[in-house]
Amino acid sequence: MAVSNEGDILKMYRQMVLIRVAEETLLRLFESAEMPGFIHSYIGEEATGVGVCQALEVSDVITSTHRGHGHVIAKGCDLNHFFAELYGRSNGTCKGKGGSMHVADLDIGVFGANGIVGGGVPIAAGVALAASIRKERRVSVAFMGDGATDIGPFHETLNLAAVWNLPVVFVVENNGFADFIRVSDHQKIDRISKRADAYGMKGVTVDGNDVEAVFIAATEAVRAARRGEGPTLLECVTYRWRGHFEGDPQPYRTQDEVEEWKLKDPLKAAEKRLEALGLAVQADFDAIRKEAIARVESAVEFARASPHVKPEDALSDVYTDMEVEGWQ
Amino acid sequence: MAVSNEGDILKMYRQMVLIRVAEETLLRLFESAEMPGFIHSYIGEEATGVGVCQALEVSDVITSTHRGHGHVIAKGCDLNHFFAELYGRSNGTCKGKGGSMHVADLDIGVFGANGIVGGGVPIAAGVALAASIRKERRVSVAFMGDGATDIGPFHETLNLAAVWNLPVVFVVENNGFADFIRVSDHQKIDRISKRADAYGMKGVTVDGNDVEAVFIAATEAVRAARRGEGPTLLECVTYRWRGHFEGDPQPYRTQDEVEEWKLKDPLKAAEKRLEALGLAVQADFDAIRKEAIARVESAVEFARASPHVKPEDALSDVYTDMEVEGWQ
Amino acid sequence: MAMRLAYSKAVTLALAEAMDADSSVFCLGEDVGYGGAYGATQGLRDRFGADRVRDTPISESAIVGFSVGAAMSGMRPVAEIMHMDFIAIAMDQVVNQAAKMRYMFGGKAKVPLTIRCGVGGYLNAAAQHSQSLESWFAHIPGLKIVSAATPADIRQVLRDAILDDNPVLVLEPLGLYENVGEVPETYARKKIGYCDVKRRGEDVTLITWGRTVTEVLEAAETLARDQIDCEVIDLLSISPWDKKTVLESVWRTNQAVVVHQAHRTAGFGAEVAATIMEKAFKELDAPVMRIGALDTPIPFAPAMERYVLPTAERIVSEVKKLF
Amino acid sequence: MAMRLAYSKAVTLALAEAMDADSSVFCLGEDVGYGGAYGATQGLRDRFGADRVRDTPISESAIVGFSVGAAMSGMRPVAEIMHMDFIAIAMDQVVNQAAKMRYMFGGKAKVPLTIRCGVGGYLNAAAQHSQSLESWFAHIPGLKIVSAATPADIRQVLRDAILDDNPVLVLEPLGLYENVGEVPETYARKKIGYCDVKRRGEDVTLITWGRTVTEVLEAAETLARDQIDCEVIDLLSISPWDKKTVLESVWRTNQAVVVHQAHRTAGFGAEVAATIMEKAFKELDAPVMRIGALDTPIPFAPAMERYVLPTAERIVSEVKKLF
Ligand SMILES: Cc1ncc(C[n+]2csc(CCOP(=O)(O)OP(=O)(O)O)c2C)c(N)n1
Ligand SMILES: Cc1ncc(C[n+]2csc(CCOP(=O)(O)OP(=O)(O)O)c2C)c(N)n1
Ligand SMILES: [Mg+2]
Ligand SMILES: [Mg+2]
Repeated sequence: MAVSNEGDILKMYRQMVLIRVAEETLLRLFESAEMPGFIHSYIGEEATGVGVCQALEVSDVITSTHRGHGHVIAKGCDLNHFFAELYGRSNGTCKGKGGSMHVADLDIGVFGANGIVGGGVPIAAGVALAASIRKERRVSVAFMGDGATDIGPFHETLNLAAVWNLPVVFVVENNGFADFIRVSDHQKIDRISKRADAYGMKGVTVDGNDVEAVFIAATEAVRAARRGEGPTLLECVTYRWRGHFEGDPQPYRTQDEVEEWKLKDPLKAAEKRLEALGLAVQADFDAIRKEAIARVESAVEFARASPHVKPEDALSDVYTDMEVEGWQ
Repeated sequence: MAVSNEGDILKMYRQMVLIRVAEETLLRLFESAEMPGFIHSYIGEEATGVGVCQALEVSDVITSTHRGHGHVIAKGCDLNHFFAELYGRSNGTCKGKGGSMHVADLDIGVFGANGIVGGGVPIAAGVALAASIRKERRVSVAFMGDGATDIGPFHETLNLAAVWNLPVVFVVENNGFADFIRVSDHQKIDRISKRADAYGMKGVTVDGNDVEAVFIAATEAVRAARRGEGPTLLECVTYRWRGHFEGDPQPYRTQDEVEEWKLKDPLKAAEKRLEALGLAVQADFDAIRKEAIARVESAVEFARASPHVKPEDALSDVYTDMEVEGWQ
Repeated sequence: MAMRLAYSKAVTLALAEAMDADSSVFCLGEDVGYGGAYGATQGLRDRFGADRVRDTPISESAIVGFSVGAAMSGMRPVAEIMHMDFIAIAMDQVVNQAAKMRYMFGGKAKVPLTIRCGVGGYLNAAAQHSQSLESWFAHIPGLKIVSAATPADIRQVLRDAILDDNPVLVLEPLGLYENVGEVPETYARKKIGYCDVKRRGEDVTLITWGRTVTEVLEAAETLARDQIDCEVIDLLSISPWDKKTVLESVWRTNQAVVVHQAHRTAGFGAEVAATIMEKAFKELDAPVMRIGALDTPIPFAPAMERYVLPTAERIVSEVKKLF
Repeated sequence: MAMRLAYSKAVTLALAEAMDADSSVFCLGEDVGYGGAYGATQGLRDRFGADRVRDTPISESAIVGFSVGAAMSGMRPVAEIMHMDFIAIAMDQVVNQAAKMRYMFGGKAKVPLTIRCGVGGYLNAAAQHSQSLESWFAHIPGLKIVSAATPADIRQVLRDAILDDNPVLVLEPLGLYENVGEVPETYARKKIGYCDVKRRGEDVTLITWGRTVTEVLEAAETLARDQIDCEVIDLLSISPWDKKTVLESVWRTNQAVVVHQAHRTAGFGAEVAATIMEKAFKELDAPVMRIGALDTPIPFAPAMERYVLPTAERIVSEVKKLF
């Protein structure tokens, strides 16, 4: 496989750092109870979201999951409004109505994080169906976890997307667990990409911590989709560093296991590669991190200073053409 | 593979003839509007239901489909009460509450025909789960059509049955069509049994018009299940002679195609085999058919003479412990 | 010049008109390319091509889910669910996705999706092919629901649904597909939420929708012979519903009966009855009567099914209890 | 000797007792082996083994479907659906299979299945993790539904559900899992269908269930200070529900308010209100009031969520309108 454009690696590294810093910041804010709701951390999986989104154009579409921060940022969601949404403020991407599990920005092709496991999978295929009918060059990507590949709508979607030869890429982030359950306890196959065979679809597995490998595989899948060669199932093998949700006591694994995976930190791997390619040195990494911290801090400031929602704001946006009645 | 016990072939032939005659009779009755509801004919597919059920013990369980007459008769359902059910009479297997799409007889392991495509698939697996927990030797079989392998619950069930290593056999009757849609238009794979790989399950395809082949494959799958080796996906390739339902105008295929398949009539094939084995001659076949006609006619008589339901019978059997209110 | 059409052909007409008028409209579902199990999409594939009239595998969740994605991309999908019972497979996509997308995304998404469902009994098709589940969806903010009992009305509400920028369920009573009636030559859009007063009357207001409209009208004729003068309102739109017209009628007649084919308990009739009693408590001479299917699964045998489901005869005898 | 237990631990207690008493009882669901997302099954796998406390993949349809098959084979499965919103994936198995099996098969099947669902909002978990969908199931013959707001009550209704020979949904309000309360040492079976009068009063009957029980009781205390003496009935069982106790109360107080966390429109409150008006039309001084969540998806931001869902404060101000 051809090596990606080397400039891409640096760009992707930047993105990964931004996501890492955003997530670290979020954890702190969440712990200090500044942020309501549930948080599912993306830390450790950055290479997948970034490698895939780097292969996309702005007009391409992604659907995301409950663990969606990384995807959304990688696709280009504005950080200020992203944080404002997590704070539940009225200038959040969803006016505070969605929160962490529903961040969306249709203008840049983020057709939403989704709180239902597998929920976004048919939706991404539907976007591809629209592109196919209208003969547009748009490709869509459905992000999903390993756990989502066990749910019925996954199956219906992949089958039909294959039958209709749609321009969609199904990206499985195999992070080792579905909630508390190890992949080996929720399915009996060694490679999730094998499931592609059941649909007459191409299936590929890559190291999900190697951003370049993800990018190359995603680029190939996206190109195939755009060329009218139909969907691909792309499995990215990675690992979830944090608990399933913040607060998860994690009785199902040892700290040793986590530490082992931390050695495969996708950011560190990218740093090594950049150094080897002579594209950057430690000082650059420090600067990039600093820059990310500054961006995130400023986004947090933006969010904190953002207007609070009014209770009655809840009444709008249910329908395009009707308001809902409030309390009398 | 070992040849089946030769006596089995004769027995299975008898069963197939019985089903064929029952179905032919039903069509006449339905056409003359003597029978209410919908009828999905099993003609042409007899070898599958018979071959599979012959591999089962009475205490084994099947779940069936909207096209369930053949399965149910093959599993040993009493013909009288079967016909009475299709007539909607109070001594039908379901007291007239179920009809063609819901014939059931729990005592002989018929956990029901099912009007929802794929509806019986998880239920059969649940029966196997019970057997597994209680360490019983019971095996269950889920019959389904090719179309059912596209629906979400199929996927969830096969995955979980494999993970739990349950004693269940998933029998796919690939009869060429899901409603009006050809298999090649509703999935992109050449063998449905390939789907087994997606679950780490054994998958087998046999000629579904060869009752002996079906029997042998089913016996193997049932034995494996009973030995604790887990589930099998068994695809039986056959063909639906009649329309999807009685009254279907069948714009989706030519009569030529149907005639071609009729040359592969599972009954004729069994006759050839029996003759070759020296187990029977035409006179025997005639006698068997005559006997089947007599049995079916007597069952129809039984049904016709059966007590009509009372409207208020509708109120019972909703709950085990409560009656439902009728009109005041 | 009106045309005389079967109900199923009025559906076809509406779909063809909508597809002619707007290239973003397309149909998908099981067998729709071959005309549909009940003939409601006959000829459409020949006319509009396989791209816009799509046969699907048996995958209700994908049918609705793909439609949601396509709708969010600016298409106007018309998905068919052959029998409403099968929507059980697609509930997540209908309720958690289609209905909530716009809201969850802060008003930035539009989901102009139409879901046509064959609905209800009297087919001797038993418990899994006979349900009327409108109350489930009426409970879910973000969805609209319409139904119609005549060829003219289904043409109207279906086209309105397709033009609507929100997800709309269109309920087509399976038992009416072959009924023939007049359909006006032209269509004029109306905003979903209107009802139709099918009969003027002074003594009691009968409110209904879908399959029972014909039963109620027949009952009203019978009751007229007994000097009971019924006003019959076909809601046409169940969510939202035209409370104003209904209340004005009840304020005048002082009696109301709501009739539907769905089960009585927790049916949408409870919502209608509760609302009327809230807004016309003083005007009512008697509690609002609710008539629906008995609370049993729909049985197969015709004699039992006819007992469980409301019929014109039953409606007559129930309404008479008010007088 | 009563024990003090958190609500989630009362669930665990009930499950452990049921599993001790009957070897055919077993639990399955996502994470239940590891104690469940909300800790309601902690310790059960250690005690009863992985055969009877089973972690599943994310496959709600299989969870319920396998349970139906196991129940028909004489087991008593207790399936967990983490948030009731996810039951959307399993609707076919709940509604078309579990609920109808017995009936379709002429009374020959028994489906002693319990489905535990975490339910409702106040968690800032937004539109897909906060729904209260009991009215869907109350509309389906063949199902029973219970809910409880205190540790003692959930122990009671859950054990009753497991002993019941029919499919029963047990709704456990997610917002109450950490509430602590007394639980009696012993359990005595009651047949599902009973309610509990949580507070005696003369002026108005407040009927509620699930998460809003605590809100209504708090509201009743506040109203008492204003000389409004509320009777508070916790339905406990939604299907069937104890009409007799409710009606006797309303015949006495002549006013009724039904409160639930589910959306107001087509919520089960409509059924309760319609029934009361049918049976206590003359006794009522005012129409039955219904208080439920506003008809919007549940928003994320706490200020909006608190506005949409009924709170004690809101109940107080609404009830006062009757006086
Ligand atoms: C239909 C459905 N069932 C259950 C849940 C609860 N849930 C949220 S995330 C999750 C695990 C998802 O696992 P996976 O798909 O591997 O994604 P990951 O969390 O590992 O990123 C579960 C079970 C849900 N949101 N939706
Ligand atoms: C969930 C669901 N969707 C649609 C239907 C309508 N339907 C009944 S049979 C059938 C086709 C089934 O095809 P297949 O599984 O191949 O079985 P066959 O009829 O060929 O035996 C369809 C679509 C249904 N009963 N259930
Ligand atoms: Mg995972
Ligand atoms: Mg088929």
